Amino acid sequence: MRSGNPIPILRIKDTLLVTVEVDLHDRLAEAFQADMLATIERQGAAGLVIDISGLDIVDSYVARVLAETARMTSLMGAETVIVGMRPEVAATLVRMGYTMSGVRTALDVDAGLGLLSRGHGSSSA
Amino acid sequence: MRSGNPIPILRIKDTLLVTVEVDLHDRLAEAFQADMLATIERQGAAGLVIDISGLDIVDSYVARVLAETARMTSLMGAETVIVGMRPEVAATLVRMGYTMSGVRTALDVDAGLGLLSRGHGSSSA
Amino acid sequence: MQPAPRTLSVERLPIRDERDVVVVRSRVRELAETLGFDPFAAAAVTTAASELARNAWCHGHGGHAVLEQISDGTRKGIRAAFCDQGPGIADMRHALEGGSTGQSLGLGLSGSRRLVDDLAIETARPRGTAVTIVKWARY
Amino acid sequence: MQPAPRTLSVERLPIRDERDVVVVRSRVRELAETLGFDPFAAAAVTTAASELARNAWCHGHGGHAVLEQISDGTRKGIRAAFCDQGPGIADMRHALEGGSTGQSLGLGLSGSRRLVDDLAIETARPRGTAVTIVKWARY
Ligand SMILES: Nc1ncnc2c1ncn2[C@@H]1O[C@H](COP(=O)(O)OP(=O)(O)O)[C@@H](O)[C@H]1O
Ligand SMILES: Nc1ncnc2c1ncn2[C@@H]1O[C@H](COP(=O)(O)OP(=O)(O)O)[C@@H](O)[C@H]1O
Repeated sequence: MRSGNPIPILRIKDTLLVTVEVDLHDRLAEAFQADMLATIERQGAAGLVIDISGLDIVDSYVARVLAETARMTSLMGAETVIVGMRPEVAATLVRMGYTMSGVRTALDVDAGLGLLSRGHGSSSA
Repeated sequence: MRSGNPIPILRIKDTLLVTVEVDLHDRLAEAFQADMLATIERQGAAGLVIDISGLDIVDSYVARVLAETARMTSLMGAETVIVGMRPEVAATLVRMGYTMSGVRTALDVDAGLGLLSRGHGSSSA
Repeated sequence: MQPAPRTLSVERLPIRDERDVVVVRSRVRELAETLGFDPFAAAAVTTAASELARNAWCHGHGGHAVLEQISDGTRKGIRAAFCDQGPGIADMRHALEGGSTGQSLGLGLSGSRRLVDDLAIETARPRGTAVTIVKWARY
Repeated sequence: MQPAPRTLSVERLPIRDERDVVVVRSRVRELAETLGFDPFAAAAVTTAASELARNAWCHGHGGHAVLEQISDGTRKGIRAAFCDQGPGIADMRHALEGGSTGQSLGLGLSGSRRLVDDLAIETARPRGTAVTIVKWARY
């Protein structure tokens, strides 16, 4: 399962930090999702911060993978925060009609970690 | 990107305050929206208060721009509160069938800043 | 049948770009104030004018507005027509029920109808649309 | 009627697998940067290209993209066509209104249309779909 996902997953206390920088094509996105879930289970992480500040576009496929990942980790009992979405990416998604409903967001990694440490375990809508 | 937006953006602690007073025509509204998003990213603002008490009408185009801006900032991890909508503007929007769904509102700037300081980082609607 | 209202003033404004839309709505607001509309009625007619002027610009490729002060003997009001030489409205029922062919909400026509006392559409495919609204000063 | 825009450059890229989708969107982004698109317009056209290239791959069983730099005399822009030999789009209106035949959101076509200045679909059942978008550099 680890093979196929070149995106490193770091651990900071009980939270995992993932920085997405490569252009996610479909199969990679799936491998990445599976790897994050497996790592959460193995390491007993309470939260996941996904930093997407390196992505210059997020299309509906990648947006769906991100939102689904958040819902999946939430079912497992770990909360996900998506951080660092660029202005033009946010504008594009909203203009397309996409809302990422129920996904927690924060400006950057620090804010995301802060959000998780203040309130773990809130369920996504 | 800054060019084209004559509407000043002030900073109060970690919140941006924007007072819309000019009659927003379409291109101006877009420049204004882009500028707010870029400023949030650049300044790492956690919240945005848009004061529309100076607008004597808000038509469906401007209402859409405001609601979309709120959704965009939310994806970026910053929350937007729209404050100061005049009674006749609220009445007109409701009569038209418009529901600014998912948009947080407050009576005035103080109430908006209060709302933001009590609960940062809420999930996108 | 009521007798046709009398026209007290009439003016014609171009709608060629988005700035003209702003000019039209400012002028409608001035007329509403001149005629003593309360703030709610003034906001209603100004907002409807803004929607219809924008439609003439963006769906109708531009045109003009005819703004009138009218009286029926007991009340005064505004009649405003928004005319363009565009493609006409293909599916009138869909459009009036809040449907949209564009990226927006489709509240322009259906919403405007709820804001005024009368709204009439004449559309002639393939050429041109005229939407006329009437709003009376209340009380 | 506006005159047809002039083509400044044209290139053809295959869309046979998901990696090709990535190549197409990188190339569209490069073109947008070359033409001086602002970051919002660049993200919009690149995202639309990504959606449509993916559709050609996964709904249309693969095909190709034709990317052009165009000019209408005053502005420059990108025209991109995504062509496949797949089954065609059965219910065009449903697809354009955000419907999906798959497990996904159905935002590809409807969302793309909101991101660009023009989107046109030619579909010939039982064979093939071509979706063409145009996006102009702003200002
Ligand atoms: N002046 C016009 N000329 C041609 N079509 C029009 C005109 N006004 C409205 N329409 C059509 O009617 C639809 C509904 O209009 P409207 O309710 O104002 O919503 P919107 O403009 O938000 O789409 C539009 O999408 C358009 O197809
Ligand atoms: N190139 C294509 N060939 C055949 N069908 C297509 C093509 N593109 C889109 N479609 C059809 O249109 C529907 C809507 O497409 P889209 O809006 O991109 O949503 P999604 O791909 O998420 O289902 C698809 O579910 C599919 O049935």
